[in-house]
Amino acid sequence: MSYEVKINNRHSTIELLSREGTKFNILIDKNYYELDIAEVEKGVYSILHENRSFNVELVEGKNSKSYIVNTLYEAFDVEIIDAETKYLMNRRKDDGEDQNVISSPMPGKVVKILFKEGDFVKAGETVVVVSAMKMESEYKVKQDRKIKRILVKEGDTVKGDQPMVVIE
Amino acid sequence: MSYEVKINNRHSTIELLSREGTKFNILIDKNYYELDIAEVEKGVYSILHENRSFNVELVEGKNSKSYIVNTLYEAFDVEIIDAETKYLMNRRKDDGEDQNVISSPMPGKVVKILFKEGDFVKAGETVVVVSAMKMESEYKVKQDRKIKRILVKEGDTVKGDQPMVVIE
Amino acid sequence: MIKKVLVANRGEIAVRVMRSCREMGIETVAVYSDVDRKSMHVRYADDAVCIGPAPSSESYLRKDKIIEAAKLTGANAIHPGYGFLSENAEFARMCEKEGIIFIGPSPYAIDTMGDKITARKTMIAAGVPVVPGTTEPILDIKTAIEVIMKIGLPVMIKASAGGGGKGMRLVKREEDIISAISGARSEAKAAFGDDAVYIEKYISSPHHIEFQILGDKHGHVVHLFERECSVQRRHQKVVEETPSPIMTPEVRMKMGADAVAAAKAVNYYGAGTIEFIVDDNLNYYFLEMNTRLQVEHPITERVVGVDLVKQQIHIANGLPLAFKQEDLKQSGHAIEVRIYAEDPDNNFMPSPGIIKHIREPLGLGVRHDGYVYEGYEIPMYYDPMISKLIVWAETRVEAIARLKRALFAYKITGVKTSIPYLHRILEVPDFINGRYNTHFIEENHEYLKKRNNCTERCMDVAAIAAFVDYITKLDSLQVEPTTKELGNSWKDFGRKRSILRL
Amino acid sequence: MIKKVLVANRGEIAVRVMRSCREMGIETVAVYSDVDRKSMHVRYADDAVCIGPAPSSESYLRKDKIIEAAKLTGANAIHPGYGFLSENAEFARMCEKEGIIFIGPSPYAIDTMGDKITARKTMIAAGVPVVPGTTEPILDIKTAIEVIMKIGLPVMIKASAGGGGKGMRLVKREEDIISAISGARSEAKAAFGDDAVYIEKYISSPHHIEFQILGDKHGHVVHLFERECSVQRRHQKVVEETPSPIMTPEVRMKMGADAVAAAKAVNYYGAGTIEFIVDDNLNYYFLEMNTRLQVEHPITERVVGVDLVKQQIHIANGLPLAFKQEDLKQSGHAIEVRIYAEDPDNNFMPSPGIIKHIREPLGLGVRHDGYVYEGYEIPMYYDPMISKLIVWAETRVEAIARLKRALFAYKITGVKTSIPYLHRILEVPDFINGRYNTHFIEENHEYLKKRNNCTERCMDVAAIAAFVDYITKLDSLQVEPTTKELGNSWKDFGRKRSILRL
Repeated sequence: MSYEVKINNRHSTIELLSREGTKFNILIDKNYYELDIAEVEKGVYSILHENRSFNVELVEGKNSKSYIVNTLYEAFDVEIIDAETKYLMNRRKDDGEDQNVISSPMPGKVVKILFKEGDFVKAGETVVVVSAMKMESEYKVKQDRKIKRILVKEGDTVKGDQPMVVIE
Repeated sequence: MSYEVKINNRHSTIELLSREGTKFNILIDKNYYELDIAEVEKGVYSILHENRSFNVELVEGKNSKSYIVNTLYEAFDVEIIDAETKYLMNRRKDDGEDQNVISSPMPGKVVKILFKEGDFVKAGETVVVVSAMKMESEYKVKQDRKIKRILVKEGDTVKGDQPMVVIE
Repeated sequence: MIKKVLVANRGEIAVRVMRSCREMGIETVAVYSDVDRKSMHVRYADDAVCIGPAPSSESYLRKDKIIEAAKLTGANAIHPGYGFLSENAEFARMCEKEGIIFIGPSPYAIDTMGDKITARKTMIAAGVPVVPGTTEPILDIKTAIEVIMKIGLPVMIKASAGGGGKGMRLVKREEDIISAISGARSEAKAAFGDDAVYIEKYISSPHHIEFQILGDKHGHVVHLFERECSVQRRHQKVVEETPSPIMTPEVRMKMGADAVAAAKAVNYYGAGTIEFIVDDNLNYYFLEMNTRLQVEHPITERVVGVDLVKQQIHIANGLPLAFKQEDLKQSGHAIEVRIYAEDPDNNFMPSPGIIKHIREPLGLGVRHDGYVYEGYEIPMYYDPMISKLIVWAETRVEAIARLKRALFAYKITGVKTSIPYLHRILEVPDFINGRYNTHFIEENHEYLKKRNNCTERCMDVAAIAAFVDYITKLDSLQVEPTTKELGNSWKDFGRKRSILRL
Repeated sequence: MIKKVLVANRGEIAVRVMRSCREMGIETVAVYSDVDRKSMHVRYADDAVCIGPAPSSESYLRKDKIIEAAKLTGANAIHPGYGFLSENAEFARMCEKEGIIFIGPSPYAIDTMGDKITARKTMIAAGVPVVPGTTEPILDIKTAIEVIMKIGLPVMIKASAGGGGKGMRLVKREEDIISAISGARSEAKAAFGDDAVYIEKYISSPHHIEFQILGDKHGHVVHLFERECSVQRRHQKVVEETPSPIMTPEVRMKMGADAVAAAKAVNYYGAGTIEFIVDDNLNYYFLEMNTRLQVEHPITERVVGVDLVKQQIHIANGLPLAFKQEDLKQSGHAIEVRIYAEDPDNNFMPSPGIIKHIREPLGLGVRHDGYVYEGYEIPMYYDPMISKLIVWAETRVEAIARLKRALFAYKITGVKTSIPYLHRILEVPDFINGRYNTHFIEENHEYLKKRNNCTERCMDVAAIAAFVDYITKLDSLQVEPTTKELGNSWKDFGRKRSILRL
């Protein structure tokens, strides 16, 4: 059985041809690999290919099908695309709403909200200021926009990726 | 509800009086403790008592009720004794068979078995030789005994605590 | 005599101070905020006292609660670490009044050096060269503009009470003056509760070189040579090394003598640092004095062979310095890099979170001062520094190679870190050649950009690892026991489940 | 020039060698046995080749397979580490024949020094003092008895091919002679495939002091001062330090010169160690030469400031030594302890198993050379050494305090370790005073016994921790989702489960 896998922006087809203990034969697109794959620590894999030793660390992403994969000095977003994922991806495309949400990419504290619902903001103006780890980050709009909804208030603690402001 | 706990050879009664987050009130025998207990790493606890900081590491023993507990430079065997354990302990007493088994306390390889089933061995004679980590250990009998059953053969790999020889 | 030390700090520096205390047979007390209950300094200390909620202003900056904790635990000394209350003269005075030894300089020295303008005046009086600029704090914008026009652009605006790059603005163009001053003042107000600023001539292509000094309570002061700290991003040091690649023995001797003179001018005792700004011709000017231990103190410890925290404690105990200037020498080369929980490829956005996995670098010539562990959550309330990696080797070339080797073996997942960025710094020709000043990072922007070194095979391997992990999880689910078994053998079941890591 | 090094070893020494290679920009190849697939050296290396099943005789001792692996991966040099093939002249010769650089001495030097009796003769010829004893291998018991009666009891019986305490017996009483000789011979046969033994006068209360030497291929030899290795248990070193607490500058200079003379007598190149036996009056005798890197080499690296593995590689490349004897000096004090997977309170029974949790000591003056990690299973087939902890400080007193501090922070669960025992050694007055010889451990038996330092509170806390862990597990089980949920939300379920650690 073959799976679709997304590595950053590259889409590949990956297939497990055979497996015996730690020995795997895998086809990824047109490349055939004979590998020795061992999970050495929780989420840490040692992979030998043609005697070359690779070390790969996996951190689970948003769900059990998405990973951040760290190689020596690079990190990749890898997503295993099965039927469920495909369905969700299609639905998201139709919706498109999430483009209009200002979210904090990291946990922090809302220091300042400079507008209120219904306000018009000019391109480049700061809407929200969030503080985390002694640094203040300003979240601006790129184009002229209208504030539709404000989901947080000053002093709130926000989680990573939590929507703060909905804009039109 | 109170439990019986065995610490090395000490039997104590332990009772959780109350708990709120990491704050525990516990009675052990006649000593009353107000503690702040946090599991900081897997099996590693940080315990504060009257502002004193204790670090305790737990390793699970034979089953989920028995632990090896490491304090700064000491290790204790701790066993939580519930109904099931009491039953097993009583049964073992009646049986008494396990006194007559030679087991290897660590994993290793059986190098030599010096007797066969039915043989009589003199006090202090070596019955089995097991090798692990470049060292050979000899397992002897303390009194004159008869070999009842031999459960392994030379060359076998044994696990920790695996019975090797049953004696009478 | 100091018997028990309360460390009024957190993170790596709290643990580092406690290590030296332990070697001296001195007990330690940790103080912690609510979110720091599981922090390493709480685990490492003999005693631990909670002093309040997460925000520093309600815990690590609460002088009263810290002194209360010292009394409660019988600590007869307080070590402030760096940051927080380390340069707070009032706190030092409160300790004194309560009969607690403050392991640091006198309140007078903190006050004098802490106010940048008073410090300038004192240095001028002591004959130590200073950068041209104001000697009075500027409290309004009008005066500021007049002064700037007199000194001539470019100038640097700095918070009088400041440090660490907070409340600092470079002004190159006339039209930026007003916004820069108000920005610096509001930042200074927020950070230090004082919006006074001062103005200095801006020296282009400057080097930041500082001298470690130690003074005892008997009037002896020595310096422990220089640290080169010019690799800075937004006025925050990123890489420090000693000796400085641009230093000459003659200038070192002169600067060292001036550093000692600067310290003596305020009857300094304890460990301190004299920061100099140095131009390409090795002309140098007093910049400021840090009246505390520096983040980068370990490179000096390694090259000079002195434990600075132990010296601080000896000095606080009133002991005379055990060495004279001529006893001290530099041996080999040391470099420190600071590992931050931040995303270097996304505008250095802080990256708090849970450490999923950590493997620390080890071996010859490597020192690692950290405090995080697997499962530890880096809180969003404090500085995002995870650890400091310090290497030593006989030569600078070997030290750089060793640092690369250590970074190669240093693995953290769960939070993004500056490790890949630090590795890129070590490969910039200007760094390798030791030809860099404080503009290094902006001038080498292209070199420091993320490059994709991963071959097709490397990407394939990354994808395969994720794929294998995923199908292994799926497989494990299929051998899951039925409901009936669940009731009886929950133990085995739990074992299997805990392997899944779903 | 060496471009790629195959390390014919495992464990900490394989990783340690690879670290220096990485700093030099040299690629590395690991070889591993079936049970070592997950071992750190396989993960650390650029390439890795499986060379056979677990028993050393079928993998790490298979010269043919190792050379085959070197050819397969294009390695043009082999570093043997210590143990295994490191003192095997035939292997060195095979490498030579295959055009692979053997990073070690010449086969001639290995042969000459490897046979204890030839080594004795060579030393006598070179004017290096030796212990009175036989100069011919003893092949039968009758001759052995005659020789022993001539030398006079007590004597030491040693395997000609031996090392590391294997095949060694002390004989004090006449009636023990026969059993001791046959014991030594059968152990020698098993360990080295050669049952020849030799006999030496036994020196009571001896110190074991060794000198590190480095020689290049151009006839230059220097020594890097001494290592004191008298803390031994059953002839296995437990603690090593440098400088030796009993050494004087005069004797050091004389012994150093003799060590250099010993190496020159066999045209030695590479890193090597001359072991001396030293009595209380500092009379010293050549004991043997180890023609390889020693386990305890890091203390020399720290105090002299030289990376010995890099020097080995430079020498193998044919480079002349970069320093002369007068360039080298000792600075400060270093101590190494070896951490074994063994149970010190149960007759030092080896304790193989899975590392459940590890926290390594860090900070100023601490070097930790290890290879294990969380989840790693220490195999039962090889030496039970987990790691080496090396500390440095300005003085011996401070070094001991630092080592205690490091041992305090070093936590391993899952296997029993020698850490508590090592800590007890550091508290023995004879050790603290530096007054010890190779009888230290047996003479201080009482001091080294396990003591229960745990108060009632400490025991209560231990019991409470287990109790709380147990009831927390019980609680988690009660909030377990029902069967219906299991089918749909296996992911959440797995998450909850993985926290249980049942």
